[in-house]
Amino acid sequence: MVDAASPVLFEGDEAWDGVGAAPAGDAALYLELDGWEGPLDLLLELARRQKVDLRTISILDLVGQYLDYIERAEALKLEVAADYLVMAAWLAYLKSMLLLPRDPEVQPSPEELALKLQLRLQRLGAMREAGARLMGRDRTGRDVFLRGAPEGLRVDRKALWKCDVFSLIQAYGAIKLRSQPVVHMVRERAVVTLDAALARVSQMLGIAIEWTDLRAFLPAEADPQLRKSAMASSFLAALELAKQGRAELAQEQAFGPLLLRAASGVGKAA
Amino acid sequence: MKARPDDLERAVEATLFAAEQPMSAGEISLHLGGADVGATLANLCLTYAERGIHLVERGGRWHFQTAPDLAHLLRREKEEPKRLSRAATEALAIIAYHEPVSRAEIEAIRGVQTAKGTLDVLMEAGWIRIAGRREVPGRPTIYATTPEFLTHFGLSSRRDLPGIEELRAAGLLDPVEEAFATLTGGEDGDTEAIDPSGEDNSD
Amino acid sequence: MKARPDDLERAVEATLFAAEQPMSAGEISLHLGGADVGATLANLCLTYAERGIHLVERGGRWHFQTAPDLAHLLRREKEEPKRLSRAATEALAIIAYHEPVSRAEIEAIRGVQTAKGTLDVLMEAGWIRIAGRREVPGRPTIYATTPEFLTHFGLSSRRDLPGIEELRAAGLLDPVEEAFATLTGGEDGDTEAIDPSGEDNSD
Repeated sequence: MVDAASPVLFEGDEAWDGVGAAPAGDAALYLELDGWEGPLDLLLELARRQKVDLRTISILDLVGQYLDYIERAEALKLEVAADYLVMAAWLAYLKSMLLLPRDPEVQPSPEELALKLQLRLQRLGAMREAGARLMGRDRTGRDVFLRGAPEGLRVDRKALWKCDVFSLIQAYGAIKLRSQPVVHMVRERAVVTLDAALARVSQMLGIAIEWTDLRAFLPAEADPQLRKSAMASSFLAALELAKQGRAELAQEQAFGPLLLRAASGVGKAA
Repeated sequence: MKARPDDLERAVEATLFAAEQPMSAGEISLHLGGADVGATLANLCLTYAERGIHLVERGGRWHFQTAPDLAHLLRREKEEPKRLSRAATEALAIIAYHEPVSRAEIEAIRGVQTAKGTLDVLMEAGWIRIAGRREVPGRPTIYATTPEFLTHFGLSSRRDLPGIEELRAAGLLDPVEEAFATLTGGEDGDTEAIDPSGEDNSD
Repeated sequence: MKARPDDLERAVEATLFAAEQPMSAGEISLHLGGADVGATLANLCLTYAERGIHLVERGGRWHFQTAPDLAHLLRREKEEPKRLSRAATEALAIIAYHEPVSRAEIEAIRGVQTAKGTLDVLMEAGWIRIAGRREVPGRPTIYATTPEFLTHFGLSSRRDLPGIEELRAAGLLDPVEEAFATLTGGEDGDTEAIDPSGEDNSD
C-alpha cells in the first residue's frame, strides 16, 4: 500500500492532499471533516495512519480511532454529518461485541463483522491506489502527444449506379400506362325506355277496366335484366299516367302488388 | 539512416510531430532550450527521405507530411453500389426511347416534374450526356444516351430496346388501347418526334 | 531500422501518420485495398522504437505519438488535460478494473453515493460508456470503459491496467461477500449485518 501522504499518488485533489499532508493528529485534521468522502473514506485514512498492510490492520484500534475522532469533532462543536454518526454507533456496537466474551448466539459474530469491514477497506484502498496509478500513466495530451496537424484520411464515397434493362423498359411501360388518356366505355345494354313503357302501358290500360297488377303490363321477357328495366320504366309510366289523370293507382299494403286501372272518367269518355 | 538517433534528433522529431503549425529552425531551437538544430533538421530530412513520411521545408518552416507519391492514400474513392431511383429510371427510359429530349419534354412525358438532381445522377452514372440545345425559344438543353449506357444495359444499339408492340406482348402495357401506339408514333420507339406539347417549355 | 522500407510499410506509415483517429489493423487494411498489415505494423513498431515518435497499439487500434520520455520538452506549450476529481478517479478505476459495473456496485466499493455528475464527467471525456443493463431486478445500467480510455492512458488492453493481475490474484476484485464466503469457508453470503455503510444497497 502506498503512503497516504504521497503527493504524486493523489495529485490534483486539493482537499485530500490537504488532509493527507496535515500535521499528524490535530486540529487541522478535524477541521477537514467536510473533506472526507464519507465514513469509509475516513476509516481508510485512519487505517493508513497505522502504516501497516490493510490485511493485518487492527480493527479494534481503528474503531477506537474513529470513535475518538468523532468525539473530538463534536467537542469542537463541528457539524458531524449523520452518516458519520451512524457509523460511529455501529462501530461502538462492534467494539463492545469484540471486547465482551463471545456469545455464540449472536450471528454474525463480531469477528465476522470486523472481517467484512476489513475487506471493504482493502477494496477501497486497492481501487484508490489503482486510480492513482492510472492517473500517473503517460497520458495523451499530458505526457505523450498526438500529431498536431494530421492531414486526415478522406474516403469519398462514389455511387456505383445500378439498373438493368428490364427495369428500364418496365419503367417505360409504366410511364405509357400513366400518360395514356383514360377512356370509359359503357357497355350497351337492353333497356325499356320510359317512352316505350309509357306507350305500352297506356295502350294496355285502355282495355283494363278492373284493377290490374302492374306486372301484367310488362312484356314477357326472359332476360331478368331487361325485366327489371321494364318494371322500373313501367312504374314511372304508371305514375306519369296517374299524374295526367288517365289512370288510378292502388296498393293494399306496403310492398304489396301495385294495382292499376284506367281512370273512370277517362274510361267513360273513351 | 542511423541506428540510434541522438537525443536532439528525437526531440526535434517529436516537436515537429506534435506541432500544429510548421516551425522555423529558430522556433524549434527556442523550444528546445537554444540548441542548434540546423544539422539535425538536415539529418532528419535524409532519415525520412525514403519513408512514407517526409520532413520538408517550406518558406523556412519545417513540417512532416505524407510522401507525395502516397498522396492518393489521403483521399480515397470508395464505390458503393446504389440502385437507381424510380424517377431516375423513368427519366433514363424516356431519354433512351425519345432522345434527344429536353427536361421539359421528359416532364411532359412522365407527367410529373423531374428534379434537377435526377438528371445529375444519370450524368454521374455516365449514361446520359448533353447533346446540345433545341432551337426553340429558351433553347433548352437536350439530352441523349452515351455508349456507356449501351454497354451497361447490354444493348448493341438503341434499336434493341423493345418497341411498343413488344412491351404490350410482355404485358407491360396491359390495359392500354390500340389507339395509343399511333399517338407516340412508330413501333420500335426510335427517334420519332414526341409529344410536341412539351417541346416549347423552356428549361 | 531498415535502410529502405518496402511499399506496404511506407503506405501503412503514411496512413497512420495522416489519420485523425487511431485505426485498427482491419481499418488500415481496408484503406490500403485489403493488404495484410499485421507483420508490417509489428515492423514499424520496432523501426520507431528508439525514435522521438512511437507507433503504439491501444485497444487494438494503432497510432503514432511522441515518446513519453520527451514529455518535459513538449508539455510546456500544451494545455494539460483537466484534472479529475477524486470521486471521478475512483469511479473510473472501479469501472476499469471491474467492468462492467453498475452504479450501485461502484457505490458499494466507495461507501458513498456517487453524484450524478461524476459518471457524466467520465462519459463526456469519452472514457466510459453505458454497456447495457444488468439482468437483475431493477435492471440497473452498467458501465464499461471505451477504446479512448485505453488510448488516453496508454494501455494496450485492459490486461495492461496497473496491478490488475495481482489484484485479481489477491481476490481484491471480488465482491466483499464473495471474498468473505471464501475466507470463512462458504458459510455466509446473506447475513443481515447492521452495516450502515451501504454495502448491500444493490440497485
